[in-house]
Amino acid sequence: MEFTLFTLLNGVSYGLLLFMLSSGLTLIFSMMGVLNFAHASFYMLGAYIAYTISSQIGFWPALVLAPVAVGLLGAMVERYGLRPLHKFGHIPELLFTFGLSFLIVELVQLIWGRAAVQYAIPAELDGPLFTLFTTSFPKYRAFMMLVALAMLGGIWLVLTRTRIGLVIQAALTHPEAAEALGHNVPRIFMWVFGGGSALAGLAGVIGGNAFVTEPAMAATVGSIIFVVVVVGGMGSLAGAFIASLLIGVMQTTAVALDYSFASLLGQMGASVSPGTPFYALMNVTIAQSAAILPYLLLVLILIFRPKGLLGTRE
Amino acid sequence: MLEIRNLHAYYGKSHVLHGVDLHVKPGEIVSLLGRNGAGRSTLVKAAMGQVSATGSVKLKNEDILGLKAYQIAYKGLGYVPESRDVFPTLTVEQNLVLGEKSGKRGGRWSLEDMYGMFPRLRERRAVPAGVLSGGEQQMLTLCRTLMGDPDLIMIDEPTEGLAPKIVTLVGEYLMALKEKGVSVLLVEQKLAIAMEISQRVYVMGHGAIVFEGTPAQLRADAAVRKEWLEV
Amino acid sequence: ENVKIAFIDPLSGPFAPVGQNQLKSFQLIADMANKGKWAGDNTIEVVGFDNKGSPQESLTQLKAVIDQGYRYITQGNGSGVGLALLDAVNKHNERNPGKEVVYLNYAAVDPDMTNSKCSFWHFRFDANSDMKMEALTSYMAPDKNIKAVYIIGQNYAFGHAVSRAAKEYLARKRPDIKIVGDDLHPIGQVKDFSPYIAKIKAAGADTVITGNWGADLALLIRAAKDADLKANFYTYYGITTGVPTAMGAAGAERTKIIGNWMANNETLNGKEVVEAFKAKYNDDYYAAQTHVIITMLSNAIKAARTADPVKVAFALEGMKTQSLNGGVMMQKADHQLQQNLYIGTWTKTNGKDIKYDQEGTGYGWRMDKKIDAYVAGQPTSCQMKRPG
Amino acid sequence: MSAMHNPTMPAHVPAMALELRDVRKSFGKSEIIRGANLGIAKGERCAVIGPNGAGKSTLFNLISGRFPLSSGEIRLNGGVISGKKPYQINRLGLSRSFQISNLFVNLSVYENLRCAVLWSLGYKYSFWHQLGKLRDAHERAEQVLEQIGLQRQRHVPAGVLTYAEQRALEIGITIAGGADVILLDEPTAGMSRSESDAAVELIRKVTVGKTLLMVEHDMGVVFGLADKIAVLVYGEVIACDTPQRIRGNAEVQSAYLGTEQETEYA
Amino acid sequence: MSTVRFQPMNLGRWLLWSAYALILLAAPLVFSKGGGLTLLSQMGTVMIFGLSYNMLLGQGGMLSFGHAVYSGLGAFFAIHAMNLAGAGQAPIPTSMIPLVGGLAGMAFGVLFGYVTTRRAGTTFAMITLGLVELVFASSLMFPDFFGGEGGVTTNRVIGDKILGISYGPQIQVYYLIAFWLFVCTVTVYAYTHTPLGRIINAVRDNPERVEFIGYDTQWVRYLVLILSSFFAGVSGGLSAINFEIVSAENVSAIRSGSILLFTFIGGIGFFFGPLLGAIVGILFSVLLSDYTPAWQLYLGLFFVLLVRYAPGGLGSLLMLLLRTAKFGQFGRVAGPLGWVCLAALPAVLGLVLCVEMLYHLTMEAANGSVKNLFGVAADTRHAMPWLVAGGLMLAGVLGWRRAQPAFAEAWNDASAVIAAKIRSAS
Ligand SMILES: Nc1ncnc2c1ncn2[C@@H]1O[C@H](COP(=O)(O)OP(=O)(O)OP(=O)(O)O)[C@@H](O)[C@H]1O
Ligand SMILES: Nc1ncnc2c1ncn2[C@@H]1O[C@H](COP(=O)(O)OP(=O)(O)OP(=O)(O)O)[C@@H](O)[C@H]1O
Ligand SMILES: [Mg+2]
Ligand SMILES: [Mg+2]
Repeated sequence: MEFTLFTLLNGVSYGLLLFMLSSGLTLIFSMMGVLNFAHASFYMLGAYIAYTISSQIGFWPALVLAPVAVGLLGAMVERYGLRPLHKFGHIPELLFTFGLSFLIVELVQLIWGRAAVQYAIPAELDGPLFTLFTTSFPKYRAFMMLVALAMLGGIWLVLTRTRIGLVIQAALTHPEAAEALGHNVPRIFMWVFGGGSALAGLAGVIGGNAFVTEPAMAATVGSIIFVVVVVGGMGSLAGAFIASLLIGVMQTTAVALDYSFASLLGQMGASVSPGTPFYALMNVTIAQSAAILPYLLLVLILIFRPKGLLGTRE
Repeated sequence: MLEIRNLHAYYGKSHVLHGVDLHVKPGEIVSLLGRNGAGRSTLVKAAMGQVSATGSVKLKNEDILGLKAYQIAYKGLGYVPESRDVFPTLTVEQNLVLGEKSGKRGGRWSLEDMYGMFPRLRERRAVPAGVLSGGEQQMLTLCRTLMGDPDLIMIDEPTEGLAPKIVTLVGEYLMALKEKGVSVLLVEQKLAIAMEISQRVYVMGHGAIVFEGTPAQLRADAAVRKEWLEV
Repeated sequence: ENVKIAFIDPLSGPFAPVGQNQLKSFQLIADMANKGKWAGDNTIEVVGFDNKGSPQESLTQLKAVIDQGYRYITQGNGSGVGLALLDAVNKHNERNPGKEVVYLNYAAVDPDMTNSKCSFWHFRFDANSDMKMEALTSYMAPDKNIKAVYIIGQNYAFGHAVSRAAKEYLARKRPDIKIVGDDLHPIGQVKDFSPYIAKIKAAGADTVITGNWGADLALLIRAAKDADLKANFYTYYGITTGVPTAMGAAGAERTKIIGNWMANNETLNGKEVVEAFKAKYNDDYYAAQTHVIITMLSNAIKAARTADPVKVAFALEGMKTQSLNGGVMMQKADHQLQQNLYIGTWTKTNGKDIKYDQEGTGYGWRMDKKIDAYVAGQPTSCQMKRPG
Repeated sequence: MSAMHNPTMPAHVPAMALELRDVRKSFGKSEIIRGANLGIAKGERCAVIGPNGAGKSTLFNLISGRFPLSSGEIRLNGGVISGKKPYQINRLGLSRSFQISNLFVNLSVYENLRCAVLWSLGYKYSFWHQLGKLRDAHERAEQVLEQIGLQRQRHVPAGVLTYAEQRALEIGITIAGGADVILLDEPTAGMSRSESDAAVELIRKVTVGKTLLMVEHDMGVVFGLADKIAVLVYGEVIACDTPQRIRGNAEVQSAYLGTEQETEYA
Repeated sequence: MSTVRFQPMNLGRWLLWSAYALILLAAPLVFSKGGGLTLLSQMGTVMIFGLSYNMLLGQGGMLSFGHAVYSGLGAFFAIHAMNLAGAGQAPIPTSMIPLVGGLAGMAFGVLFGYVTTRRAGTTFAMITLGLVELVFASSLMFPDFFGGEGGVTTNRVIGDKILGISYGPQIQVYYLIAFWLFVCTVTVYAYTHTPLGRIINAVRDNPERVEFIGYDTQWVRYLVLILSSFFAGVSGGLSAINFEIVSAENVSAIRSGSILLFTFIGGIGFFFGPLLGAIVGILFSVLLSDYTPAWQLYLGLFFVLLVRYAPGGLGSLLMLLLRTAKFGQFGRVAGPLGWVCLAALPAVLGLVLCVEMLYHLTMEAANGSVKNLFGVAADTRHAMPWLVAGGLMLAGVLGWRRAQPAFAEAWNDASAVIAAKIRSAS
């Protein structure tokens, strides 16, 4: 009981974290069509900047300032890096961000060193929120979930209350026509990219002290966030949200399942010995394969439903 | 309304317009005729700030040359491109909505007026514009620009790919625009309607204006027609 | 003569901090050796080469350093790399007689390297994982509070080895202890360990044994604190750079470590090194093997009266000496160093017996027990082929 | 519609190149093609006219296999092609052009044409023939190049051709494969009088002995080329007859031509 | 690449190829000392990999994030084959091992390609990303075959020497690689001039239309992927021989990423792009990393600047120069170009100095503040070296400011002239 409950709770909170990480990417990737490989790096920057700020003037200012800083940086990147590349199509854009991610890691190491930094959880958010049975649920996780939901609401408002979404889609196919109708396309692109980066930064502020703030932190979240976006479906925020929850719960519950194909056979009476073909394969437990499930999901989705869960286009 | 003086336009190095002078008075329909490649589209593109050009372009006595396209649009210049640039992934209605300028309410036209003009669009309002028929796309681009409530609208070959019946319809609608006090600069291939609806016509050849006058004068002037319009 | 040792380990990427720390440790000791003329007139120099943590890159670097005339290499981060290098060194020496290279292994702990895969050209100065587990279990055995043990590790050779040894030895020493779980998770991919903690809790474990290192260890322990799991963690690598910072207070009185030395040992032996290191690099010295290696190499060079690897290798065999962790001996049969081992607990420093903290966290390792070399001794299956 | 306008029932007429039998197509709720019947004899030049959105291009897309039919049947030279994939249909000898030019923009004009002939010459997916050595492909490409009069642009990437040239290449690619049934969707769209006259000549030239089905709004072109005109209104063929008869047809007048057209085409 | 006249045989091409062969033969004699051979061998394998990758990206417009899967799996099969041969259970000479790799790679191409090539564009890219992560993760899960994180090692010296060749010495391995490189280059080049090779270009430009000239685009992509995975496998086999080890990283997303990087650096629009890219890429990632800890920074900078200012890659720059030369315009631009480069030089130098000193300050400050730069000892704690570096950069920038316009002018004129010539030609 306790176990299943907390597994579920963990699943949801992990899912929300994933959403927090990928929401910015959804914005950029699925609306502007730019596969922003530097997204994870912006996440890392957010963490480091927040670390510096919070060590000076505290966590709460950092919660606001760090994302702003990262957002501005993102805007700059779009303005001076990506905009001129737009006409060459997606691959150069993608590779630009690719190279950028290299640079950012190096700069981070130059400024903050190679080892992990001590970015602590603020006292008022440290400690357990409630304790069920014997397991306690940390405040900070709750806070994380809250922020993730806030993000969802925020983006949703922007996309529904304004025409930004439409303009971007329009500009993707016919930028000139969109401009001729009086839309300042370049500026919108810039701010969307900046906004996406800011979201990544915010995720960093919060993920940074929940986990470890180190130069490798970008690499570790690198591809999973793409999985979320793609599985959710291009151009669909709700999709990304559902996908994150799905993956979160899926992965955490999988960890709980120590069954392997072999054990299954065992229960059906058939015995599996090292002699039997694919012995290794059969002995992999679901728990062990938890990490690859998202990618499996990705491939399957793309084959059978290339639009993604709630996607509108391929 | 619109006043173009000594306009030179370039595509990279190739010099396409050689000092064009042209003007459109308020509430006037002016047609710009000429063979393919004469430079008509380039002219309107230049006025819209989509092609690098030198000279002077004044809208309501404001210099607009060198401004960005969206700024020009806000100053009240509308442009319907010849290549039907509908936004394929958006629905017909979304396309129209995008025509409106943010923060500029209460224009001359509403969605309903547009659907009134071309009922076909109302039927198709919910489908992605990309799947529209060629002609429907043509109608859509026209309406989309009108939604922006321009004071002067430049239309590049609107009747292209339209059924003869619709062509005459479009002619009538252009007249209607005039009634609403919108000036029109019409780039046309089909002599017939151009002659019929416009007060003045320009004929363009090799990137320069070779004739300016009323349709009547043009009808009279067989030489120009022969040299610059027919084969 | 100036004897150059090529240090082939990660100097960039995720494992760089550890690599950097150990390179610095080597260089500090080398300085001391040269100042103190440990190797007579010969000097020792340790130069770092970045293998980016990859076996393949290591071999490229090996080729490079051999081209540059190095005859001694040292490596420690990862048995995967270690095995690759071992194999490559053997091949090189066999193909290029007269240009042999000796591999001084300071921390690759896969038992095979001194058993089935043992080689004359390889010397291991750290206790291999079985020895450490032997010591660990014999420390756990008398503790009657330990009833249910959970083993969790990264899903690769070392993780497997730890789990195998743990089960085997506990069964031998404390048959009553129940192994309530045995988990393997992918390296460096798990962000959120709470599900694993939930599992451990559900299994009712009072003790956890893990071979995890780096972020995987830190996150595991943090998750444990968050979920308020009351269990002790017996770790191999709680001491390595980065973990203390990441673990911070979360690990206090919860995390234990098995190592071949610790700064806060009974006599604070080696404090001059620790302080010199702190003074020079503002970092913590913990890789005591570096001291053993430089000492033994110096002695061997003196004894052999040459820096020629083959002669030095022979001289190293069976050599005895004193190091930071007391008397040590390089076992001739398998080139596995025999040394005392220490068990400690992550605790607030108190300035007295817990003098030195790590990474300025205010926490350090309290020594719980010193385990004599023979306790951890292992039988070896090594049949060594010696040149000539 | 009344029987007299009903298109010739294919069953009775032999040697039909293309037959549509009660073809229907709906996208979502809206039915676009509502039971179209049409039969085109071998060697015939037939023009499809009709108001915008009547379904002409859609009809082409159905015939050429771009969209699947909702119901009905299409036969090419007697064999059923409905339900087949575009490339399969093309291999059976039907080729089409597009209303909006649809070229290989980065390839040279010559390569565009050579690509178009490869399959019909039986080279399929070969990766063992050297293109340079395929004399037949080369000659065929050159021939078409010359027919559409783009020899001088042979090495220019198709993307930078002028509009008219692109239309010409569009037609070139369509006929290069040597298919005997050709579908052209508004081949002269956006051309000036002079250019479209040239285009008509070109089309007449390249389609001798072939069956031609084309969509066109320019009555000049239609009456200049077609020996039969089918009128499509709201997804139905309301008439299919000789140009003169169609011109006289009141229903067509009201549905499509509108009044006082002739001025321009005189 | 896209336009070829009807020319059954062509002398120029023969000359080109022989020159290529000569370079391959002579290279080790020139770069004999130090790690030269090791580098060359590595470049060789990467070149083949790049060629195979560009069959997808450059010629087919298929952006793959997982091409290492094919080279990697090829490598694994190759190395197991070598071990079998070593154990005397399979009579395969080392020189034929690459073939084993190739076939293995191809087999997986047949297997995975069937799934991945069902889609194109971004969807394809994402599937490959998922696929590579899958294969990578599983490779760690099945140590029996993949050898865990340590990988599988082997001994390339199989049996006794055949006419003096044991493949023990690096030089012999180099020539083996060079041989295969030559063969692969020729075959891949030939392939680009076959019907399939041309149709894939068409598919890249406009898949829809291809369907209407008789081709099944899915099949085209599938076949091309299979072929390309064969060459990927060959390069994998060669790297297995070269390193005598294959590990999980061979099938990793990082590998796939780096080949994308290299190929792009070289220029995906040109047949020889991947070859260029391999050279530069290896120099950066292997050679530079021996000299400076900042190599990743340099690589990143170089790459970002390249993408930003020459999205066509080095190949495009080269071609532009060649073109100007071909039309006899080189004289016009040579001078200004020289000046621009001259101006750029101090800027680059200054930048390098700054970066190096920064790194020293942050990473090795403990070993004294003195850093040896190009043989000059600079004290990073003093202002002087910084001033020098700054001055150099400033000088460079100013020089650039002065020289650049002249160059731009000359360049535009030249290209105008060329454009004119072309027009008059056609
Ligand atoms: N993007 C471009 N780059 C280079 N030259 C161009 C470009 N667009 C048009 N041109 C050239 O400029 C000249 C004028 O083109 P423009 O489109 O204005 O002609 P037009 O009068 O609109 O004819 P059409 O009936 O084809 O629209 C033509 O010679 C054309 O080839
Ligand atoms: N994929 C689709 N989904 C939904 N509606 C479609 C689709 N394709 C076409 N339609 C609709 O079918 C109708 C017929 O389109 P079609 O392009 O065949 O018209 P057309 O006869 O070619 O007109 P035009 O002469 O203007 O080209 C149009 O109303 C169009 O909106
Ligand atoms: Mg035009
Ligand atoms: Mg149509």
